[in-house]
Amino acid sequence: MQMASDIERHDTDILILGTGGAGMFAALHAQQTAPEGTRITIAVKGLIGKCGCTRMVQGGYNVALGGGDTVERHFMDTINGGKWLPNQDMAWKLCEQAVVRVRELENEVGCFFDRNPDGSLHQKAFAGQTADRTVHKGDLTGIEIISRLMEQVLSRPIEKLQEHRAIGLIPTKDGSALAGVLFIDMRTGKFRFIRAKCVMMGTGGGPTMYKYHTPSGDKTMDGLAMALRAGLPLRDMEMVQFHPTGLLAGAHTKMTGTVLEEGLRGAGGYLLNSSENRFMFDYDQLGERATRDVVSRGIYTEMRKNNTSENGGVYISMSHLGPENVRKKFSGMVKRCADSGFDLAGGKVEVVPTAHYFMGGVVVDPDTRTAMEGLYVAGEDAGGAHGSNRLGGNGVANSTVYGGVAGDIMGLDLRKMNAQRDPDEAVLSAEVVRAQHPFSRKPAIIQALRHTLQEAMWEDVGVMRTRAGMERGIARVSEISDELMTIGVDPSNLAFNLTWHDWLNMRSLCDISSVIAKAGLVRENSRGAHFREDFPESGTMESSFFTVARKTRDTVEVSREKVKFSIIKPGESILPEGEPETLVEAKL
Amino acid sequence: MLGVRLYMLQRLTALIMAPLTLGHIAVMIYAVQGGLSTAEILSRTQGSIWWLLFYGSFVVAVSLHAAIGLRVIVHETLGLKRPALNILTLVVSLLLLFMGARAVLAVTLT
Amino acid sequence: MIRKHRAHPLWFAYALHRLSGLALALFLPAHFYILSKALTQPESLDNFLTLTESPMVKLAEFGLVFLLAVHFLGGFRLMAMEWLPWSDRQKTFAAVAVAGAFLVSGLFFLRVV
Amino acid sequence: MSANCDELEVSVWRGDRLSGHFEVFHVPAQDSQTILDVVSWIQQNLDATLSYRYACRVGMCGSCAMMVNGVPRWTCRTHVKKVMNGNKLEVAPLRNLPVIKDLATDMDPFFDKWIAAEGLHHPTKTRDEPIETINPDSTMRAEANAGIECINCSVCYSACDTVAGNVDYLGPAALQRAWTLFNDAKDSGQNAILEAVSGAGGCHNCHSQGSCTVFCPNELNPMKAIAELKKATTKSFFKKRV
Ligand SMILES: Cc1cc2nc3c(=O)[nH]c(=O)nc-3n(C[C@H](O)[C@H](O)[C@H](O)COP(=O)(O)OP(=O)(O)OC[C@H]3O[C@@H](n4cnc5c(N)ncnc54)[C@H](O)[C@@H]3O)c2cc1C
Ligand code: HEM
Ligand code: SF4
Ligand code: F3S
Ligand code: FES
Repeated sequence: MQMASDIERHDTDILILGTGGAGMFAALHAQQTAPEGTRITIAVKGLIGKCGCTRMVQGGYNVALGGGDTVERHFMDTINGGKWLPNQDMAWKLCEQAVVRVRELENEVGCFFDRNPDGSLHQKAFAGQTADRTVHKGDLTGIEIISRLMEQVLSRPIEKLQEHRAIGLIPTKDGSALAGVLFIDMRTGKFRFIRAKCVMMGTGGGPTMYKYHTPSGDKTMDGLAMALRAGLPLRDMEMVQFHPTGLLAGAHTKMTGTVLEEGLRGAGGYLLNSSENRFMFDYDQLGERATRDVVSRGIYTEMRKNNTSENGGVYISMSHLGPENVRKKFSGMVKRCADSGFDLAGGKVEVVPTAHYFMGGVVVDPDTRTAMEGLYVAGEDAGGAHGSNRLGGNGVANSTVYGGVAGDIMGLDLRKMNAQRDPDEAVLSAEVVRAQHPFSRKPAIIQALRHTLQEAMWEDVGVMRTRAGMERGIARVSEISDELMTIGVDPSNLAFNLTWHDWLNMRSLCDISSVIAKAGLVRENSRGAHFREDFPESGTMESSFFTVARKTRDTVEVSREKVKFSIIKPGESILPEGEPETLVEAKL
Repeated sequence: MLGVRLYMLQRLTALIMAPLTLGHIAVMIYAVQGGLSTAEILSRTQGSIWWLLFYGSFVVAVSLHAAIGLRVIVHETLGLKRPALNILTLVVSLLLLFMGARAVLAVTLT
Repeated sequence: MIRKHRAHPLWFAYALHRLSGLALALFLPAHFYILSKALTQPESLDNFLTLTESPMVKLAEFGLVFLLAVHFLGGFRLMAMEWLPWSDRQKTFAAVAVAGAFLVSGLFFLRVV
Repeated sequence: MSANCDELEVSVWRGDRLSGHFEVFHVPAQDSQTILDVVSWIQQNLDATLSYRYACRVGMCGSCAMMVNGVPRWTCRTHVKKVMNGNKLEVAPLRNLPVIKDLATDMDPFFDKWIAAEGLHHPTKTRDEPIETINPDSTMRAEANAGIECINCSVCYSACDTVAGNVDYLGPAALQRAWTLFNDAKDSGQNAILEAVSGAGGCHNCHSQGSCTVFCPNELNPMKAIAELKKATTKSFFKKRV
């Protein structure tokens, strides 16, 4: 076994974790603003640009680019969508800077987004938006954004550490600042500690502790688990967004949970239960076209009534729109389903709500600074911008905007920092021991336990919640967590040992799962993605609070903090008087 | 191991050879039909500046074309690299040029 | 070796072009050598040419013409692909080139026999 | 779960940069099952040390490609039934890339060549300027769009025998990217691109084997892009000389 003393060590000036929209933009901006000669390192769990969810963005990127739409309108939609929980300064900066960021993406990074016939950017409206705002590249927007960012990063003198998994944020001895980050070089299995003056964490959250989930396989809440252990406050941790139509193909296939695009419902697709009924009108007058959370709950209720399809979900059916038509309009989706053995155009495909996005995250200020000197957090890892619900199209805008902000701020803050800080060696050793824990236990099958966790979270802390359910969930997670500590990993060959990483993934997921449930208990009302059957009302907007979870010693405490209405109060609008409520028809 | 220059040279020599090969084949068909003998061939070609130019340019073109072709094949299948590859290309093309020139002179000079 | 990733028409066309080019390149020095004999020993060239009456040699000639034809047509196919406006019918062109080579060399063979 | 109890016989390549061998595993067959599912099942249930790579599981990230029954494929979107040979499967790391371990390859050479082909945007504008108006139906844009959905999965790269033989050859994906950028009205790198694709490893090394186009899972056509680059370089070759 490796000892803390044979950790490979090296130094850099700016260290970035993750290569999603947040990580890549941080690297590029840091390179632009930091003094000449600054060493920049980007470390990532997978390959640069080939992991994370930014690449998986389908629908697009929200940005107000005129034509009646304004930053103010985008901001109001974001606040309304988040049910008044967002940090308003963050939401404002998101909307305002998205305008700059999208120009940067087009002009400097080289993305090409779809155009109108007149050559201007094409924009469409996602659910919950009052203007045609979403810029996109077909329905594969993320590939365009991340591939272009990847090229820019790869071509620059930035140190690249691929397949390096961050496992611990290591503070200085007095705990006042961050000294560096501990990694496992996954290809060799060796530990590596990197000191840096500034570290940006953009590991992208990822609610993959649910039975059905959309994010990429590398995302397992590592960042938030590290932040939790480091004692940082986490906000809105109960807020898990479910996408209503994840593919359902059985527990044995990774295809299960992957997103069938929103536009299918928008175009008039039917959701059918086992008796071929369009059940959504039982729950909302908009039927299948209701918002994500409403449709998710509708499907979930139907599933609880056992009106389910073969694998326990419901069906989406498009054939009444004409199979040829569907094949043309949704060619990507039809092909993807066909590859998996399903006929989307002519038949029925089983779907189920699937955990999609995590609104909760580290408490940061609008400059991405955290409570710990030297640590910056951006993207899905940071909480606050979305409140209780993220609008479709605000996710990638958030990660690219704030990644860039982090890069700029680090480039500036760096000038005030003289040297790398020394780590608390005790914490460093403890993190190594933590990661090596399974080596001293008897190997067993980890995946089975992951399924148990996913089952528990889905049933008890999922789409619809109750006190009793969440308490049961906490107990179940705690049992699973204890069991994990008895499961071993054979340490004889640690090079590219995915099973060891499965174990570590489970460790992060268990830790954050219990925080989600605990935060859920504290929110005794229903807002956005968080729905309490025992508290179905939203409470008054004026009394809005957000939850903050913090680990002290061995317990996690969750408190409530009042939302500061720093820009706008509930019931008011910053849109000029007489502005229409909405510029577009309500559609998906 | 093929930059734009060698590529162009290979294509251009191919274009030069194309009509020459056709011409050669035509002559052959004609010759074969008449029944072939050294004397017959030589009587047609010897002393003709046109045949000298005809076969001469073919030899120049083919020695470049084939040498480049072999260069590529040798690089891709045997892994030979520069500078050995350059030397090989040169040697092959000179060899073909020499042998070809001898042959052309043999059939066209008196 | 025909491995699975090679089992498609354009790869075969590539292989044929390469093999024919290689064969022609190897044949050429021999051809030059024999012709150059005309200068020094006209009789031996004559001897060689009488040999061409034998059926084996006829067959070899057919082979040679085929190689030349298939390389020739294949070469034009490639240059057309590279320099003329793109067409999606590359497989067809490759097939036509090979068929054309058979036609030409077959005709040559029949006329000669 | 509706499983039929048949079993797949899966030969999996085990080894590292230097050596390796095939090892046989038996995996229960399922109704909906991809090659990636089979590989993970082996790692999760039979051999904890099996290494492979994936991320998105929906054909967007291009990190899961492997040789399946001798052919390069994205494994997350390859249904077992589509490629099964009797009840046998053979899974090996992508060809033409160094193996890190088992089924995971080092993709750095692929990306180094991507950049070497000038496969990155060469800006003409800054974030302070408005976004360029571009007619989506113009011929140049259509040409650029044709290859833009490349997920850099390296399937074409490992299908190509020229790549196998010629270490310097930039390969189909990088060259296709160069062609895409060459047609991008916003890109100022035309000359740099022509230069980059005209060198010893450039587009002129392609023998139009066409395997790239046959196997690209996204139905892109790198062979065409390369032919177009040959055309463009030929044009500029003569322009420079007259
Ligand atoms: C299928 C799907 C579709 C989506 N569609 C849209 C859409 O249309 N519009 C929209 O706005 N949003 C969409 N989203 C949400 C959007 O993708 C995310 O909000 C955003 O991309 C998050 O960016 P990020 O940079 O924070 O994280 P990511 O892009 O997820 O990147 C996280 C990075 O961190 C790395 N990482 C993780 N753990 C570690 C570790 N321990 N050590 C080192 N590195 C680590 C990961 O490998 C990855 O590189 C979608 C999400 C999914 C899953
Ligand atoms: C008779 C004499 C010829 C010989 C000995 C010859 C030889 C060769 C050889 C060895 C190659 C390399 C093959 C490869 O790279 O795979 C080649 C390639 C080529 N030849 Fe020829 N050739 C001859 C005539 C021709 C003719 C007449 C043409 C044109 C009509 C032609 C067109 C080409 C082309 C275009 C290539 C490039 C192929 C590629 O890059 O893949 N050749 N030739
Ligand atoms: S061109 Fe096709 S096969 Fe090649 S890397 Fe791109 S997507 Fe993959
Ligand atoms: S397979 Fe290779 S040889 Fe050319 S056409 Fe494609 S790059
Ligand atoms: S896992 Fe992303 S393409 Fe297969």
